[in-house]
Amino acid sequence: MIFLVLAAGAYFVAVLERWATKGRFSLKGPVVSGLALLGRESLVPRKLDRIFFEAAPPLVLVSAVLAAAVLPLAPGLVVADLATGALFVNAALAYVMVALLMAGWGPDGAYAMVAGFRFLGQLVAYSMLIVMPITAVAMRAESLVTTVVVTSQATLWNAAYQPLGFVLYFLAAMAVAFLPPFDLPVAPGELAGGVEAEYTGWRLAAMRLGRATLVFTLALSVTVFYLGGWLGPVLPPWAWTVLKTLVVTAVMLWLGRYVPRLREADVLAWGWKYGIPLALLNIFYVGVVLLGAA
Amino acid sequence: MAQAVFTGSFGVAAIWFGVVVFRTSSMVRSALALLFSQAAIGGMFLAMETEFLGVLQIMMMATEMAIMAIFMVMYMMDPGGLSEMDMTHQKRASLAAGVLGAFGALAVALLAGWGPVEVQVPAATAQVHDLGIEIMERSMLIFETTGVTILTAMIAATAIAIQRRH
Amino acid sequence: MVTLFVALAVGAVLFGIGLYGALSQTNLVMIMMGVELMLGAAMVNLVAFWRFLHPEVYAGQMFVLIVMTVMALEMAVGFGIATGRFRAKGSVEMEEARELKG
Amino acid sequence: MKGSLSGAREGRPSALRRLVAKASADDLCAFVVPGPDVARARGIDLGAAGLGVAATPRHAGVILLLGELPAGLKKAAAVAYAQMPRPRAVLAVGAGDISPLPGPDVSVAATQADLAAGVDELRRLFAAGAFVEETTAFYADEIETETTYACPMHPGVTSGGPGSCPRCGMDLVPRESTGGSGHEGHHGAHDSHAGMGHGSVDEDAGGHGDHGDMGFMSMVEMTQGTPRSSDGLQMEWADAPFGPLFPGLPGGLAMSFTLDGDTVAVVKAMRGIDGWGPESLDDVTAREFPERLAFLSPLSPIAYRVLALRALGVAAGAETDEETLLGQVGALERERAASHLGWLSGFGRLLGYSWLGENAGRLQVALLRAADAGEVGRLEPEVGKFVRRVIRTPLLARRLEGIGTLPGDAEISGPVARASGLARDARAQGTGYRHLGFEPVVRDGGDAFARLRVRLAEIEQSLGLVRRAGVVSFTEVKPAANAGDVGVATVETPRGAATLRVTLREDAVEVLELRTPSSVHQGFVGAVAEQREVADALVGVASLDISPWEVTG
Repeated sequence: MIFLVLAAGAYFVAVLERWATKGRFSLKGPVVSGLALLGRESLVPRKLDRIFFEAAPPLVLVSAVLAAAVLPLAPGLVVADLATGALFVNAALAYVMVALLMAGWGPDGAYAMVAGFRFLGQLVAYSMLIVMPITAVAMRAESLVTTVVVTSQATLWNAAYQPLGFVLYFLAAMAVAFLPPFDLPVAPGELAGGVEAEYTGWRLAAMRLGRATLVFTLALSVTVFYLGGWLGPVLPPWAWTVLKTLVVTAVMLWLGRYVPRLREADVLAWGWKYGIPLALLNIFYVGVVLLGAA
Repeated sequence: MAQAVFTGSFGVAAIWFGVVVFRTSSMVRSALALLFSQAAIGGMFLAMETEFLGVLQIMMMATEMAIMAIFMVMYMMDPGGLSEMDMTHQKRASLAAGVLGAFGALAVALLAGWGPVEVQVPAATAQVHDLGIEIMERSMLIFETTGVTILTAMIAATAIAIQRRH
Repeated sequence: MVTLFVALAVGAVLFGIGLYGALSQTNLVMIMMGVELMLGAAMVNLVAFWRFLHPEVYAGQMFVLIVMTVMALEMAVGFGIATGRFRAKGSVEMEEARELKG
Repeated sequence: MKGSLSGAREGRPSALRRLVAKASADDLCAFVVPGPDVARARGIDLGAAGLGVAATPRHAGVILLLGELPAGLKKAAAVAYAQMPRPRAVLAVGAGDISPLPGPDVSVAATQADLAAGVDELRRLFAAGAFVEETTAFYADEIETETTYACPMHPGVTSGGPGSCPRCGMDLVPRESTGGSGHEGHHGAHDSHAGMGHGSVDEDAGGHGDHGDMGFMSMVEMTQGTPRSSDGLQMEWADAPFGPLFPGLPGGLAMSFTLDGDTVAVVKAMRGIDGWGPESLDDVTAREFPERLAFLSPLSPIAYRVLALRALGVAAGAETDEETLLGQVGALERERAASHLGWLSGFGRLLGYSWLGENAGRLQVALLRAADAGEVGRLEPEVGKFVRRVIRTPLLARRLEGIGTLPGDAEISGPVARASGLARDARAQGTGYRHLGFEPVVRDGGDAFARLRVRLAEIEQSLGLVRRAGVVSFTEVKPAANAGDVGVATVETPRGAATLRVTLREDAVEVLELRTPSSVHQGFVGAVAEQREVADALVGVASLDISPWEVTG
């Protein structure tokens, strides 16, 4: 059941992404382009590191699915209710970086390599920005278990409880899924497709599917940690989760259309100089509020 | 019994990747082989029901080894491993040392009487809770000193690496 | 019972590989990888001991956390030295590391 | 029409394949040669015709050849075509012979209606013939690769056959470099791993045996010769060509960056378009000289036609009357606004700012299709709102500040000069402009953001001038041809002041000298891009708005 929702979610993300970039809302768009990609011959550059080149797209998909496995869609509906669920999300997301590094190094292209290593710098900074707000959320829920995190938001959603953490987590999620303002690894204008430049045919389809699932998983994590997961008055719980996730995805993609891509120096500088101190401040703030309330 | 099989399988994966680390000539491959062997070690922790440590290990190793991959590319002569250079010396002596070390440890492992073996272990959530209490109360001092050591290490590393203005 | 020995055996073999790697490689970065493997082996043993012998005392887990930080530190300082040497000497091969100055 | 595609894919046409063919027909994605900016400059809107634009040939199904192509670009197109995965097709839009490429599947004239018909025809072909039993491999001498052997550590050391490098004794590694000069953008990366050295890991350790006695290679001597980068670390440098068909840069501009990590160490600007400058203009009669000169530069044809007319007029001593002068001013200003919008669209795509890319392109095509000054007037409020919206974009100033600053003494012209405080504008002396109340737009700052502001202000100013001029087209009055004397004229093209000196010799025009702004600006590519991160270097180069078609020698 969960994989069904996950697949549907990834598909809707692809539809929204197509709508954001191409401006045309067509439900069957991704199916057509997916089939077209499958039909296309998949070329392999002559000199390449075969293992990395083949392993990169599936690893993106695997890490996205693993991260989603821990996030609850409804009270009982979670694949693996780990005791350290929240931390596991970040552990899985770190492998997106490994996947893109492999995709950058494999095909031996100057563009792919520059893109791959750029993303490494970007993600090291922004995975910190994912862990710290999660700590603040876990502090409030007094547990790392994701279902407890959701139930702890019954009185007040975390977005309202700790707005600073919410904004930081939202931006970090966009950076990890390399969405437009942060899309350094697949910069179409600058690096001719960067990491995706050398992929064609079904490998490119696998890469794009992995990316769509990744965006959906991150939106789901934003919903679970900050927007009160399945809590909602009238609709069935899972409907609330899916609805909130799609709204979050739409906002993420919409934001990317109206802002130019950041300079890599800025991405890193702001991540380290402003992001992490603010995240620490957020943890301190939540601590004070918790002690104050207790 | 299933636990032994899981731990064993993750262990074999860790050993195989460990061997690949030193056998392959392409530097980035050896860096990522080390990554997967450490991740397999993290898997072993999960198999032995210490969940928090396993997840922590898997998370940390991904970032660490990726950074190591960068340094491999920067400093190695020919990172692509094109010309099959043999980067080793005193091969025979180190092989003997390695095998000797392994057998020594194995001997200790098998022969020493370890005493009664606990079978149950507190549930994962209890473990995380107790570990938190442990860090905050009993070994608070240890944790603080680790924090300070990390700080000094960072400063020292940057000081060494900075280009001296002469 | 069996798992304890399996874990210790894996730890021992990993230690052997790390030792071989650290001693046989000529490059500082590869030596550090050997050391990382040895630290990993140590962690495996620690977790095995905690899990099977004294699960009530959390010092074991604490120790594993310390070893993890040591791994990170060792890498950080190692690369600091490597960068310093690379800038001064142009190489990080251990053969030329005769003198400590510079 | 042929039943099957020239670039079809092997395989019996089964039910699934027919479905896939149908899908690839609906989702056609084209790789435009020489570049989407030239397509827009000719008033062709690819999106409206149902064609997506692909950033790399790898993601495209159709290669679209637009207009007459110079030799250099045809070679680059052949290399790009070789990279495209099958099923692929060739769509020639108003293109003459495309020698290295196979015959076009669909060939149409260069108008929007014909293009739409051509795309539908292509869809039918794709759906019908995407899969064919046997296919012919595509061969062109441009894409055969000769293998040179090079040492991974020392890019300079190469030899014909395998062997070991004299300096470090390492085995030489086979390395292909594609034949022909114009190898396309990122395809060339394969022969670029001079330094980075990461290539295929060949398990069968060939020359392993004889390494034993070689003793230890001291790495110190080996890194002696390698260039030092700014932070004192010898890094291997890889040179990556940002070739003639790079998506971020104007079509035809060929550059090769030598990358030290991801900062640009050395920039070599190559002539992407050779055999296209004034040297191809000799023995042209006075009658079709303006037409020929305009044809040479698709990005700003009207400016060069007016330049030719005025030069011939001065040579023949004829006075242009008031009415045609006003017409010329109107046409020039409209083309300036359209060219700036075209630049904005390309710049938006380079910056990853998709809203800017799409809207600027749409406005440019609408402006070019406007029949008369009235229609242009109607577009003015929309353009005004668009310009204000662009200025207010968050983070845009942050992204562009400090990039692409030029040394003070550079003799630059056009918007680039006006962005660094110099009020150089050939229009200021022009007679037609004074009574239209024109004064040059000047900003200071001299970086990419100042150039953006100057061009945005000029778009609004040009539309105002067109409204005041009231007419957008002019009738070409052919000057009487008499031999002997020399005509000199200067016109402010959208990229700067271009001067033409020409003499008439019994009805044949001989070009004495043609100075174009882009050939001057191309010299500054190095100053703008060196020691900068790749993305900033590209933004700096794009902010110069170099039209590779104008570069003369």
